[in-house]
Amino acid sequence: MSALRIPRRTLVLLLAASGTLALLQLSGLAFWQGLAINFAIFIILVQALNMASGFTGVFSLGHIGFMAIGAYTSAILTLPLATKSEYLPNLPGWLAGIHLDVAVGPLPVGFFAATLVAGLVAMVVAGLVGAVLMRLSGHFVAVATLGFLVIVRVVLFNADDITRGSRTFSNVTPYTNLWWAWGWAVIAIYVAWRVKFSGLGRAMFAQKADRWAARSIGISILRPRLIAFVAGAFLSAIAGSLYAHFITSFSPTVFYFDLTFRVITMLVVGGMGSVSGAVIGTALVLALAEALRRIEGATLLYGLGGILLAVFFIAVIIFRPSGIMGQREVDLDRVLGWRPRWRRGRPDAEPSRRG
Amino acid sequence: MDVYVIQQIVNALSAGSLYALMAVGLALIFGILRLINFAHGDVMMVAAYLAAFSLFAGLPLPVALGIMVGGTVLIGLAIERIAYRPIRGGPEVAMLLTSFAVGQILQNGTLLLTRLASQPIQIAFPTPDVLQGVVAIGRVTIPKVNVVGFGSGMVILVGVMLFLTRTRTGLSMHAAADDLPAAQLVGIRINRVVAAAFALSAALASVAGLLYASQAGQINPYLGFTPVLKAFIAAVIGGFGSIPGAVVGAYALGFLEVIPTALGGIADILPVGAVSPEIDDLLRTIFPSALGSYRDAIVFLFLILMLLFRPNGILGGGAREDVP
Amino acid sequence: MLELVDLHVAYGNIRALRGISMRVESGELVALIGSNGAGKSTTLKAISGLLRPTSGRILFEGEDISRASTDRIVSLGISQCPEGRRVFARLTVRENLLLGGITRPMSEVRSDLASTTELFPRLGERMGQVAGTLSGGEQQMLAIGRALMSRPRLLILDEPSLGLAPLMVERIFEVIDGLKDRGLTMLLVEQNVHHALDSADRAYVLETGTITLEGPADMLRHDPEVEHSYLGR
Amino acid sequence: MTESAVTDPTTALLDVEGLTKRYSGLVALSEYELRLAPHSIHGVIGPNGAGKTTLFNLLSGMVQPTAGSIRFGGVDITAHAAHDVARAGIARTFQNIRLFGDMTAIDNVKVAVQQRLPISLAMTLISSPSYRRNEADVTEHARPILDRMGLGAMADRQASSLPYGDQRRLEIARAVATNPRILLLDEPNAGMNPTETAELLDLIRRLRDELGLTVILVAHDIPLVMGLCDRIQVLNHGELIADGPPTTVRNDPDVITAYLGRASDA
Repeated sequence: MSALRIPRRTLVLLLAASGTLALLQLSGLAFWQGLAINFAIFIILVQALNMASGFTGVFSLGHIGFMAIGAYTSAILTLPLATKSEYLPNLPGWLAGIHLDVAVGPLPVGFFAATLVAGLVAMVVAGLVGAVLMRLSGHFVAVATLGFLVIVRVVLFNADDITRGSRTFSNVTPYTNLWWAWGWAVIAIYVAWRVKFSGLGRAMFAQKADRWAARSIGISILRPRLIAFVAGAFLSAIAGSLYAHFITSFSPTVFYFDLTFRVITMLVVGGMGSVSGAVIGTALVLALAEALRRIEGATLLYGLGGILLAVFFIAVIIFRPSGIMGQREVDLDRVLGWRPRWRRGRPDAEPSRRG
Repeated sequence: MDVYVIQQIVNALSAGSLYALMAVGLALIFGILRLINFAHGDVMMVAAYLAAFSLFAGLPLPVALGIMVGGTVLIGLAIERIAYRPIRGGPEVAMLLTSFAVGQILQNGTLLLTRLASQPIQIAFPTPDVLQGVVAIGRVTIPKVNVVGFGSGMVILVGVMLFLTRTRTGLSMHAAADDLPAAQLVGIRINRVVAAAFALSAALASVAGLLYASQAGQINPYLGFTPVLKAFIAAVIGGFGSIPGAVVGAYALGFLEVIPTALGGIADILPVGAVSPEIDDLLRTIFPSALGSYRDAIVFLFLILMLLFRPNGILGGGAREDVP
Repeated sequence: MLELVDLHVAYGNIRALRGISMRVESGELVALIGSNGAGKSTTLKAISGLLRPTSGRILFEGEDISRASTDRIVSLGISQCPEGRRVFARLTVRENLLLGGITRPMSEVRSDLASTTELFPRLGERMGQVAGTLSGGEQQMLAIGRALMSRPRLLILDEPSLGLAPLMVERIFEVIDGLKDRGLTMLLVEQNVHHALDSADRAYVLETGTITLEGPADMLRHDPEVEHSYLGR
Repeated sequence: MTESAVTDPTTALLDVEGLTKRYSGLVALSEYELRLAPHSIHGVIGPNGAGKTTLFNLLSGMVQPTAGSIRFGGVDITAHAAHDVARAGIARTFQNIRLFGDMTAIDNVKVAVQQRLPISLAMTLISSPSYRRNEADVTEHARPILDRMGLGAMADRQASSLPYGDQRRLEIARAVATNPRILLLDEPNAGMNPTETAELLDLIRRLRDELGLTVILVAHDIPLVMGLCDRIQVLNHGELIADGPPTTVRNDPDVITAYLGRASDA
């Protein structure tokens, strides 16, 4: 068996998903295509937060900061040389010379490379920040990571030479399409799923349940937390890069508390610690937000959508505090009717690993 | 030079009073419920709007202030009753997230109402006359709002301290903060005590809102975010949950904040020729004039360091560690 | 004085009490014994209003208090001294005692301070001391003193000897016997079954949410089942 | 476990000297000494607040001492972090049971077993052969440990849903799964009735005999400690007031005045 063996069911699912994407691509329905890309980007963000917070219990409010780092890094790296010297004249020399706008045939490998570099940059930053912050616990870590978000924002606003400061950063090449977005989304889901059902995941969930007990059996609290935090930062930056090349112009104000809160809502609604729950929560909140946006547009009652979403969120916390799925997973076999009847009714606490 | 230093001190004291009014409110509620009430900043924002709209409506100042304080207190009580009471005693992160959601509701609600009133998002605050202009002491001129802010802040904080240590309700708040179930078992009406804490906290936030808006001159629905973060930092510096700690932390933060700005401007305020050009260059390199614009980043860096190395605050000392 | 009638309490799906009935008559000392998880704490929480029963009644002098709030129950005359003492650690001994009388007028409470310190002279010496710095035994005295400040007609003691040195356990039971001699009605939950049955008039044995045995303490002490499971003989 | 084995420092498995912990003026433990002989069962008694839990927190590295040293198998582990102490071979349980409640019983044990094996993110993501071998190993080791504790049938149940006594035993199983040389048990029979306590006693003896463990036990239950332990220490207000075989300690006048009172029912 090869290391990366793909179970038949997964293969079927992937093919079905690809077919859907191809149909959507061919249909030319711009609105639905945009929504699908948004969905994928949010899935990546929510899985990133799921790993960093849902698996470990260390609540991070800073991951949108990594998204910002990813967006700016990738956007700057992919600017063509000509535009770059004009657009960002004061860029440091070593940065000014890089232009990852290369393509092999129809494939923009430069964009792929820039996205990876963005992810790596975020990982390095997360390693440094996390080594310090992951020692904290409870709501203190939440506020400290929020502090990180504020720091990122202040730096973005003030580093004019590189980020254009408070001015909009535009001229980003629109590389992101359905295939890029969903390709990365599938990777994000795979990573989260793999980690959850591994020894590493057990260590993460164990120290989430009780950090003293975890230490008493030899788990260093810092290691699983840091791995989750850094992996989450990588995925957030990927989402940032995809976002930058999708929306093509943005400013530091985008990457702040509203977006953070949106991603948190998706995760909490779906169930912190559940990979499939994160996807469900993302879909639900995205649909709700889109519907409310339309109502706002029609009634001109701007702010109503934000109110209703927040009310919905509070209702979830009061009436279903562990979200739709809790830490459990959707049993795909069961949903699709692929599991023999006699094997049903396994305890939820140890979900199926075939996905 | 003297004038510059004095003005920075006044700025620090004035900002400190504002943070203290906010931080005490946060600490009161954190002490009893272990809830970091992030919506506190938005409560403050609502107070500023209540004052602004009352003054726009032509109401006399005392009436406007009454509406501001009373309305804010009512909103504080409503938030407690509707959003926080159902999850009281729940996981701390759930409570924190709820407070974020409450903040979103207050922001979007304010946005909605200003839109309905056909006002722009950012409106000029009708600063009352008593808070306008400057006080001149010798060569030093100080904005009146800073003087009033510092003075009223002090008076209010002393009053709060007396209330907390001398009255039965105050003692009950302490008891509830120490051990909530035990407080219930001796017959303390917890719901009342919590409501009283929210009312007091909202009242303090309303005064902070008036001072903030008068200083800024403009208000928008999002203005509460930074002050509540700052108040949180102040409370952390003082040792979270401790009321005197919150006050000390707030003034410490006030001073801490002016340092980057002061250092950033240090080369400019030295008299020409006071130092050699080399030293002048050195000063400008170490303390670029842009240092002031990185103020918030520096302050948050400090917060993170505090949380790591002195989580019990500067007054806290080596309190008992959280061990099994 | 106190009567529980077919009381059921559940936490979510877990049924902690499955229909227990018991009573405490005026002037009696009644002990409630059972192993961990049997439902002792749940019973006490239900009586003091910290938990709502799913069904059944709790009658105090004929009035149904099963839906009453904790402060109302305290002011009716039921005071509970909680397990683990739970004194207000950052407040002084005096403040702890004053808060014990929160349901009564301040003037009466002040005059009661003297009679409480008479009962516990050690507390009188430490009125200004912060409660958290008292020893375990002193904290237990303070917890009982605080509970007495509401002038209860029924005093509930939850594991008063837990974690104390055997020597201090003796003292605590001396205090309990003394209160009994003064005619105070008490309900005692205690893991030290020897001591509890020595002091009590009657006792109930609670197992997995139901009462399995009840009767005069003398009788239970010689019950083979109790001897085997709780007295270790 | 003879007297000479205990006093001879060269055979001491654990050698604690002058161990002291102060919290802002308050002395939780003062000048604590211990020479622990291998394969012995050692008891520590004293009232709440006497410093027993502080002692366990210090020995397991969860709290750093103000002064003193801890040597384990000849190595100074005083400054080791808790997880390093656990990896070195000192496992513990807690006074209030601390399980990973959401996880299954078997996962509680697996996560303790896996600490012996290297795991990395990369290896996990590509599901490398060594990763899969490790996972199989972990499962293979975890099963027999549950069986030994009589919890085999509970393997797939959520830890928090187990009955109280099983939770206590699962916590011991988890500690044993780290393959320790010393096992610290913090009031293992708290909340158990005499029958359950007797079974537990038996279990502790078997752990010593079959796995070659050395046990330190904190308890209130004087009869339990007297019957089980080779040697007993009594703590009061953070100070060691007695140290010796059960019979000596029971009749020690200091212990009677400070702790036992009229020792008749002990």
